[in-house]
Amino acid sequence: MTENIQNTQPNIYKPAITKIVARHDEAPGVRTLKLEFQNPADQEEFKKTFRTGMFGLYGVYGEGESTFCVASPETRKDYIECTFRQSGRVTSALANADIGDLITFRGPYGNRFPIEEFYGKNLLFISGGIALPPTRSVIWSCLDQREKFGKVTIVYGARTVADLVYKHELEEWQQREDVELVLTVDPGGESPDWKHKVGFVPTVLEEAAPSPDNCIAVICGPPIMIKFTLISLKKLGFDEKNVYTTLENRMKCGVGKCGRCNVGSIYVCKEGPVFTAAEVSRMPAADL
Amino acid sequence: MITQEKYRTTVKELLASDSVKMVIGYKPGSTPDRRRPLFIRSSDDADQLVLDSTCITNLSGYLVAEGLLSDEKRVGIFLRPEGIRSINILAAEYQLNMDQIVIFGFDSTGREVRPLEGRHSKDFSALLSDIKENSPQISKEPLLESIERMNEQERFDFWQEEFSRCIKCYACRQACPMCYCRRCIVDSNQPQWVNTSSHTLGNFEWNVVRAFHLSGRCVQCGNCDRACPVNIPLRLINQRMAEMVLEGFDHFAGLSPTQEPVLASFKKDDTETFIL
Amino acid sequence: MSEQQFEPNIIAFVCTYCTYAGADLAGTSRLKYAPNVRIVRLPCTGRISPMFILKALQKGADGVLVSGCHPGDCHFTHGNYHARRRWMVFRSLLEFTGISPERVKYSWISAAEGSKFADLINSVTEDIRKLGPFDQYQQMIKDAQSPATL
Amino acid sequence: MTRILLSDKLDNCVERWRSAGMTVIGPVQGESISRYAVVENGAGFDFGMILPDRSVKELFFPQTEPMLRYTIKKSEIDTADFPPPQEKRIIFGARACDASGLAIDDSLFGWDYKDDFWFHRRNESVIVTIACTKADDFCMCTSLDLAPDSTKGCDVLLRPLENNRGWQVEEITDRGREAFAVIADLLQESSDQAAPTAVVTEKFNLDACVTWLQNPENFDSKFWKEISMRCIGCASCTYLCPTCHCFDIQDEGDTYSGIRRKNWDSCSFALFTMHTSGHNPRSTQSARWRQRIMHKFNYFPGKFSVNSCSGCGRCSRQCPVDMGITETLQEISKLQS
Repeated sequence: MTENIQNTQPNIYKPAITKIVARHDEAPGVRTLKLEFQNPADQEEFKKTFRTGMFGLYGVYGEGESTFCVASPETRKDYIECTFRQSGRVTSALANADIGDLITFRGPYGNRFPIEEFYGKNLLFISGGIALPPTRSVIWSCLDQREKFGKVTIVYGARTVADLVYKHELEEWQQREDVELVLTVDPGGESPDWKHKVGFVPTVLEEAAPSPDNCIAVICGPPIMIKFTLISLKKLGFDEKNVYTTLENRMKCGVGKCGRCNVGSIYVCKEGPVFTAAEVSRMPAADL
Repeated sequence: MITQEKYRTTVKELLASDSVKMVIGYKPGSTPDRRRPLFIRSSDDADQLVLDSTCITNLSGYLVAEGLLSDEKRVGIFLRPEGIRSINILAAEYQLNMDQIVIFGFDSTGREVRPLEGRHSKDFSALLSDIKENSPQISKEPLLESIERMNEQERFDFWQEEFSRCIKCYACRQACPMCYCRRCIVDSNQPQWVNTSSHTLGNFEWNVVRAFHLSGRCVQCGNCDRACPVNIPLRLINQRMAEMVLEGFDHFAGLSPTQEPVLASFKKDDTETFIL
Repeated sequence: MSEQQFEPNIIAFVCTYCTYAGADLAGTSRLKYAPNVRIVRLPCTGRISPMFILKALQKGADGVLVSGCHPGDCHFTHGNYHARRRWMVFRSLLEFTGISPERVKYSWISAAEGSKFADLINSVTEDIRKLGPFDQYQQMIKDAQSPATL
Repeated sequence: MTRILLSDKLDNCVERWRSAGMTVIGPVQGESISRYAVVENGAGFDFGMILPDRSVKELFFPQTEPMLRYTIKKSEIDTADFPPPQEKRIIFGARACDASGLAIDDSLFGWDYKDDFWFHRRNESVIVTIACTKADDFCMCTSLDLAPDSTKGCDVLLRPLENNRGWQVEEITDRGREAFAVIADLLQESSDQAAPTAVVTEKFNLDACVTWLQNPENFDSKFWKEISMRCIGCASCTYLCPTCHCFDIQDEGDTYSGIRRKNWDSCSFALFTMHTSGHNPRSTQSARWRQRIMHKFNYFPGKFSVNSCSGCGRCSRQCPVDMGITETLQEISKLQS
């Protein structure tokens, strides 16, 4: 059976093995895993290639692979963090994996947020629900070299208070003098002791009215939130070229072959997932 | 030709009087022997209508396309007797409301096409009963007979050979009016009952599952068999299962819109010779 | 092949109210029966989808046994009547595709029939042992796991 | 004078190639379908068909292919690769459309990340195209700037002789020359004329179609809904297509061991693009058909400067509801003009 199987052929679909070193429940059904590569060569490769905004395919053999962003920043590359909602076959298997278990990682793939271009500028991060993880990678990548950027504003909303992810980090950002954090939950999602805003992200954003001057906006959220937030940003005077977002389409290969992540002529897995709003507006809206 | 002209006129009248919002029929295809489905919404469209012996595809699957019947308007459709049986099943399984369906029935012997009298499913019940009564007399296809004469090993080899060609394009499923599930069992992955890969094992499993889910529901319109790009004789399995439910439960699929589905009903005295 | 006799792998899908209780009774009565059967307990025979049988075969079972309450005794009044029709149809489908009906057996065993259970397991095991391993299916499984040839 | 290969030498050729360690593959008419399959002697070939029912793609990108085997142990995971077949192959009697299809997909599989499952087979295969002398109503290579005797993707081009006793030999690549060196002494010089290639009428105006497709306004045109209304959403067009390359990655096995496979998948399926959240960017059949056409004639050429269609016409030939690329592009040609 094994005679004709050798370990020498390059196989671009072969993942690296990582070990779960920590896990944390963020919200109901949402979990963060901290992963470390088992093979030093894989670790080195990751250190060489990973930049914030890139994604990976996380997998459990026997179940399959699932695509989400690398939620840890490019300033901390000794490990990978990923945050996901348990909803399908693979994410259920990932959620059931324990500390010490081995899972697979393929990547990092895709393009990145060009944060060198953000140097000296004000940053506005806007995020909704489970879409904070990709934004968080950029946030920490910037906060870890805080002196290089101007004002940092984070607008984050979720359906309910329970659905806010990274609660411990939200607290940390809240404490920091050099970060302005605006938290909101959808109407009806507030708890009795909720001290922050109530309302949808685009509305809250318009209220906060951050200045578009010398400012880069990074938004990430469900398609419907992105759509309305882009309208709000336009109202506030943001140039589409200064607004970045990340598209998360269904993917299987991650390397531009399997054909399902296409939006118009764009292969999201290779040309994305990070796009400026100007680029997104050139894509066929019906295909998003 | 006369039938075709008559129906063209009727279709135009019904559309003009707004009695139906659309009629599903046939028009010429890309070669002279081909017909393709036609969706008639205007008098111009109706002029394209053709009706002859080469109009074989069972069109009833289009009725359950998302949104078509949701406005409660009526839709006309050209159906052979098998097609009428399949919309009866769809009605029995609560997939459509029979009052919304206007039937243009037709059948053919040789190259001759003749209209079937009636517009509503109930008008055809006598016809369908006749077909049921006559069905045991219809001679079997030689291939089916030869399979039935095979021993188990030969049958296994025969089907394995046939299924080994399957490419899992699911044309059989998509072409079948009975395969209307929003999510097919092979597309459900928690749990993944059968292999999705198209190796012989996965193909065998898929074809067994498909045939089982159609047992007692298939009207043998032949859509699956004709759709198969690798020419697997799917009709034989369907035919065998139809015979089985007829012999075993006196069930002839699609006899009426109120017929109980054979696998969702039972008789206390169903035979059970094989149960230990 | 060695001289050892073939030990078939048999999966039994049983209803919890009758056959499983019958199996329990066989156990508490210390009846001896063949150890080849792995039991999967389900609420009712009406819950036993043919998918289960296909899955068992896919995972290499040499035989499958499906068993539940006698007609009229179903805990849910008529789950077993539905199951019976389904079995009839599925059985003839398998037969038509060349899978011996001898490999997939059906029975009614009540909670009181501990000895019938033990006897049945013995006879089913013996029958399937006589048929030998399900080579044809195992070959398909093996082919599915072998590398591409072209 | 040109070099020719006589049909009655075919047995010898097959034998030579086989003894040189090559698997010989050619068009074979099976009981129910025709396809490219292994042949053992000259009699195994069937050159009479217009083209095989199944495309040559499956010899390079099989419908299901194991990629790796995993074994999960207590504290480690073992994986073993399934390398693609190692033997050298000669595909004798490919059609020009099938051979061009391979060349088209090279750009996709080699885009940045190189897919070894594809390229290993590509590098080990010699494609010998036989120019077509007949065509049917569905053939449309000429509408795509290709021809019945295109040399794209092929290593050796054979032109059938008018007297039907063999082929004129035209070696295109070094790989082709190398393969034909093995049978060099079986070839002969001759003044026999080649039969005229098949006349494939131009079915649509490709330039007009591309212009129409590239116009962003037409993306939301109601044309898409109309043209795809009868599409039943099966994958027979995509699976028979010599250039459709989409695939799925599936694990088969359990928590302890199993196989990760690469399986054909199709943009016609609703689940193809469905997000976990239930959001589906291409939720209607018309959006999916539009994607297929756009991808082949707008997006793919935009990226790789070549249409992702070689004009074999299998999509239209096999469609259960008589749809296909030809009809759609014909309609688009009308819209544009």
